[in-house]
Amino acid sequence: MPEYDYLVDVRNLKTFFYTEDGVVPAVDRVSLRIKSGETLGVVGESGCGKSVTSLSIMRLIQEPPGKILEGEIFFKGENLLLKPEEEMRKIRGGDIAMIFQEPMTSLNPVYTVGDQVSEAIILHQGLSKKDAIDKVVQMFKLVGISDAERRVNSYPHQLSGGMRQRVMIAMALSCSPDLLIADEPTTALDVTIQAQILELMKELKGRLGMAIILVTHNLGVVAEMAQNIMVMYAGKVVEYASARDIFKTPQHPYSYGLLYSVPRLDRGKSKEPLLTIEGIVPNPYNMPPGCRFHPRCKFRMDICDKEEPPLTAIENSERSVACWLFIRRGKQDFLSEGVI
Amino acid sequence: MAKDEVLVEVKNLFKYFPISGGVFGRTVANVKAVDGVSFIIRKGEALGLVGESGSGKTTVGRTLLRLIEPTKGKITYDGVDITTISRAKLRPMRKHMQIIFQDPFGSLNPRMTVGEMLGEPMEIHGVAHGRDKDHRIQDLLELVGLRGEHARRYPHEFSGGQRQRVGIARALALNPAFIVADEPVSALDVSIQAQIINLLIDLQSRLNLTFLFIAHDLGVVKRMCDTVAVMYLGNIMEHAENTKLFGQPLHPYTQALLSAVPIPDPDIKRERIILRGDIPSPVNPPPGCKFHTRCQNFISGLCDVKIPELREVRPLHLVACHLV
Amino acid sequence: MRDYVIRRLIQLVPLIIIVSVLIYGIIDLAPGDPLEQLLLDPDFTMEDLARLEQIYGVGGPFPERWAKWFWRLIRYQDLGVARFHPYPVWDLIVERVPITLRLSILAMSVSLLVAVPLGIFSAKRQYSSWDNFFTGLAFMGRSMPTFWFGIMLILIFGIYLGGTPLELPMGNLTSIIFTEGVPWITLQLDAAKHLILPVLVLGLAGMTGWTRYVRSTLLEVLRMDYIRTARAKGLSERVVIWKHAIRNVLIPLITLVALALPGLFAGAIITETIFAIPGMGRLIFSAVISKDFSLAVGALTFLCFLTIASNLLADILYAVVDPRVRYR
Amino acid sequence: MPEVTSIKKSTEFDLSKEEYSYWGVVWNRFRRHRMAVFGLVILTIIVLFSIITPLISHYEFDTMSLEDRFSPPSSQFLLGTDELGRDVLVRLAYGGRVSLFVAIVASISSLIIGAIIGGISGFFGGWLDNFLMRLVDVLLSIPTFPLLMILAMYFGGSLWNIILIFAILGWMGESRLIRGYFLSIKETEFVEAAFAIGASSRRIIFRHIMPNTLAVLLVSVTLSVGGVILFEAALSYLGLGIQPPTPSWGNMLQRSMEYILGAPTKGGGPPWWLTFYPGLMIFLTALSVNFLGDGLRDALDPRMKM
Repeated sequence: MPEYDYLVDVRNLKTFFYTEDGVVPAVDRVSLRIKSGETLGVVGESGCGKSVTSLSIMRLIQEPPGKILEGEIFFKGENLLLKPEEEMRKIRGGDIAMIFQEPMTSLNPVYTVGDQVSEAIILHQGLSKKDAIDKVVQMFKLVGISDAERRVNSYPHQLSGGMRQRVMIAMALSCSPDLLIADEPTTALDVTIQAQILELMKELKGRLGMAIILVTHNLGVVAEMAQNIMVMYAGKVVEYASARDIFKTPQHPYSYGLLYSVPRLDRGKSKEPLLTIEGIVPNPYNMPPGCRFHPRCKFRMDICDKEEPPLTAIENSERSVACWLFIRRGKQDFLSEGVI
Repeated sequence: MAKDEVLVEVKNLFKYFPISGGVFGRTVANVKAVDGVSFIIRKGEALGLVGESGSGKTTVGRTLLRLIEPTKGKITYDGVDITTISRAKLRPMRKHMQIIFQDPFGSLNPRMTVGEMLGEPMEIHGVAHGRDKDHRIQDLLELVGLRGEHARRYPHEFSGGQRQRVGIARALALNPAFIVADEPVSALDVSIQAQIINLLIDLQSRLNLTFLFIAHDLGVVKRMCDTVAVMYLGNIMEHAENTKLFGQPLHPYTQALLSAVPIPDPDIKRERIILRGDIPSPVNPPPGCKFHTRCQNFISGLCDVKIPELREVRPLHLVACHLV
Repeated sequence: MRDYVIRRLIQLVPLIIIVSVLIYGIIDLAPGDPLEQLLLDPDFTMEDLARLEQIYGVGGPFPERWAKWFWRLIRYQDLGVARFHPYPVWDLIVERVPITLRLSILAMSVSLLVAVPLGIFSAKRQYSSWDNFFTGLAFMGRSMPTFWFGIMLILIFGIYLGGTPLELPMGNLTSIIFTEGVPWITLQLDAAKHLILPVLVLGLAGMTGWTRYVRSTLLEVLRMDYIRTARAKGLSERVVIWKHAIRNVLIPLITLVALALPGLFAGAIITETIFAIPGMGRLIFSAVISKDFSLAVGALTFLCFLTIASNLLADILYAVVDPRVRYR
Repeated sequence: MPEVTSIKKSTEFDLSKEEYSYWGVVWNRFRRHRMAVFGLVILTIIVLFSIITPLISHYEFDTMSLEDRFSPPSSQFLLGTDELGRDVLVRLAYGGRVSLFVAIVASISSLIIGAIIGGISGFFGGWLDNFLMRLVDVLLSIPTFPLLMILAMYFGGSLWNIILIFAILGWMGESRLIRGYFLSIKETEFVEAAFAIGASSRRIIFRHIMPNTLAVLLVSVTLSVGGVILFEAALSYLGLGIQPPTPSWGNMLQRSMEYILGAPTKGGGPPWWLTFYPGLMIFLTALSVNFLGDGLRDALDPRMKM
């Protein structure tokens, strides 16, 4: 039995960017926990800090301008932020692997895909070049790349977007990671290809049993893949709950707004206006005081622009919400109110 | 409002983009972006054109406004054949048909103020001058949910959603009857997307606009459009009223496409059709029915040989499939 | 790939023809009749002149004259006779090219040896004081009039340091007049010593330009997604830079280097003049100064062909090293 | 429809407090660029020096004083005198006028030629583009500097001839650059939008494309001034550029070469000032122009958030 409860336990992570134009609090005291084999969906709009959170876990933040200011990232009970760079490198690509949004640009154009995938295998498993290539072929077959023996000698530009993403997945899974971080893995793909990749990820997860952090803006994708969901807004966690709870009874006005402003196939009539969240995402250099969502919030109270709402847990559950409305009045039923 | 009056009619539209190569740089192949497309749009209707990358939906939109010259085919707008008329005769017609673009950053000239951008079409067509023009600019800005004083600002001072509103205002500046909206919300964040969709829905009913709404997001199309046409590799596979297409899709591709869209509800478990392989290249599309290489119901000797015609299998429900 | 090379070769044909028309146009503009000076030779008769006029198409229409000139150039490597040297222009050029070629290749190599490590060093420490220092140096190099740089080096190493161990030879290719019996190594060392200053002056532009190029391209490449992928794999920063980044920097640099050769030949005009080196550059300079038209234009023709050839080389090299072009 | 009106009412506008124009942004970025500001200051000093010095000096550029030949720098002749006893300082100022004039006029002329040809090529495309770009290929395969020398030898080195030669030989690179920009701007959606509203070609070129290439043109012309200064100096140094008695920095250097190795100077030693100062002026001018161009490029960066 391992001596940790959570595979990943991030506490109060703070990653800021210091640019010429000012300071961006990209990730501001974010905490999250994942058990082995579990999938966490991280949801939010562009600039909410979801990608920076995942890159921080990998310690891949470019410094400067970025800097992990404080917090702890426990992985298998050890704090990654205290590890020397060398040890961190052993974890990257080994125990924690990552796939990215743009399969077009995420592979080096001047090396064959076989070479690029085998690199990680040679590094982390100490196989010879030849054995590593055999392993690559095996991995390519696993991720459903047809004609795998020939494909290892292909250059990225010779493959389609879907194929490249399969290569990325093969690369990530080649060293049997305990945690896979998938940063918008299907955003750049067509719907039918997205369906293929999601299916593949589900299948491989069942087979290999790794935990997944799935970063995406697509609520449908997390609904399908994740057990738990973390909603982020402007660098903050606003709500953290099981997928079912989030989708059935969202507690933060932003989660609710996000859910109901998406036009869906399974409900809503033609020409019927959508619910909207008014206004725009705040300027990252100049975040609003108090709750960062308050300028756009329909339920704004006096306290909202003065004090930041703490992330408050609901008793006897894994669920927590950062909203004054919730703290003051308890559980909300936005659905019956119908407007936001 | 005469709902049945046809405003735009497209007949057998083709657009091939040549690829040069070889020793002498001759045309060695064609990207068959649009490969024989026909449809009509009625007055006041919003037709949604959906498809994945390489389906040719964007090319259709551009060709309709003759921003791209068609290779072959006929497009009539309000009874006027616009494929054969000269550029000079086309220019006054541009008043009636406009376009909204996808990219809120690339679609506004960074060196022009919003006011200059909105005033420009009025100047070109001599619609309004001086005071009158300024008033119209203010009205337009308010119509799309911006404020009059924004006329003095440059695009870089706006957020993506606001820029998209400017783009919409520019398209509306000449009071057009027909608007091609090319993925107008796909570059926007979810919460901003909803604002723009609502704006477009509102504008359509208020100004009685006719839309060709190009998108790859089926949810958006379902919300926005009266009828929907599904494209695949340069052909229309299915064309029907909104409720029919989303309720009872008949073409196997449409069925797969709809089932591929993830639904944000963990309780909904659907039978998902996973298509095999990639979308073939439009340079060298499969013979016969272009979808046959990925189709589960494919019948050898029929689907890979004979091109299926787009037929009306039910009233106002057209499908191009041998098996329906 | 093969198609690509063939296509490039075929495209060269009209280019060469038009360039040669332009060059012949310049010759045609030249004052005086190139044949008349032959009459200065007492053995040269009017009959000889008439015969030559026939060969050279004197008095014919421009296309005919050009065609005859071009044919002689292609078939017999005949670029005419130099005015003040009693030699065919072609022979003079062939004699001088190796000297300049050696100088250029040395300058190129030195530039690359300096530029690549320095560019990488600067990029890795972007905005550090070392980076700023090299940036300043690169700007100074780009703004330096080469001839002045050369003169200043001569002043310093030849005159002020004259007689000290730091003195460097200021001109020619060797100071050993009689080579017989002198050991080979001594000859080489002597030649090397003579080459230090010219190579430095000729290589200055490449050194500074390529350093900047390597720096900015590497910075750009390091921002690419695939570099993030490489880091996410757990590769060390050394492997990330020397395997994943550097190849993407060097591919465009190779073409840049191939294209630099004609520029170095042109730059040699100044360098060889300052250091009194008997190469192509000085040949061109002396031809222009003495208004020797056939020699000057002959040398220009040679340089044009060199440019066209290095363009072709650059394109082919690019296609060979970049898989995106290779497998299209 | 209540929702729609509510959009209008409550949409927040997170616009910055003060309105700022594009050029305001550029100036702010430029100001932060230390080297660029340094370049601008040095260049201004050089220009002022060239204009003002002859107005306040006791000497003309051709005032000879044979008893003062080869005087080293002193309080009487701040930068010494040359082989004819002429004041180097004044000659430098005059040379600066000539060199800067040649460089600026030649750069602007070749830029205009380049912009017109590149613009036509990029905008209209087709066979015209093909023809013009092949022409550029041809001209680019003739090495510039030797051709410059031959033309200068043939036409002679008068001020206007030199300018003309530089203008004619300098536009090819710029035309390629401008063509590239025209091509890519022509593909943008805002140009498509202009087509869609029925704008004429002329309006699209001058109203939509040109203003967006202005930044590149400015950088290009600045950097080209630096290049022409160096080229003209090299040409003069070889005795083919501006001919004496008109002083230019290049021909001052060239004259000095005859005396640098052992002319009788008043203080003994070589007359280094004859070589050093003109070269330094060329160097400083080119350096400041390059700094300025680099700073402008960063400040005007087309990739900047517009």
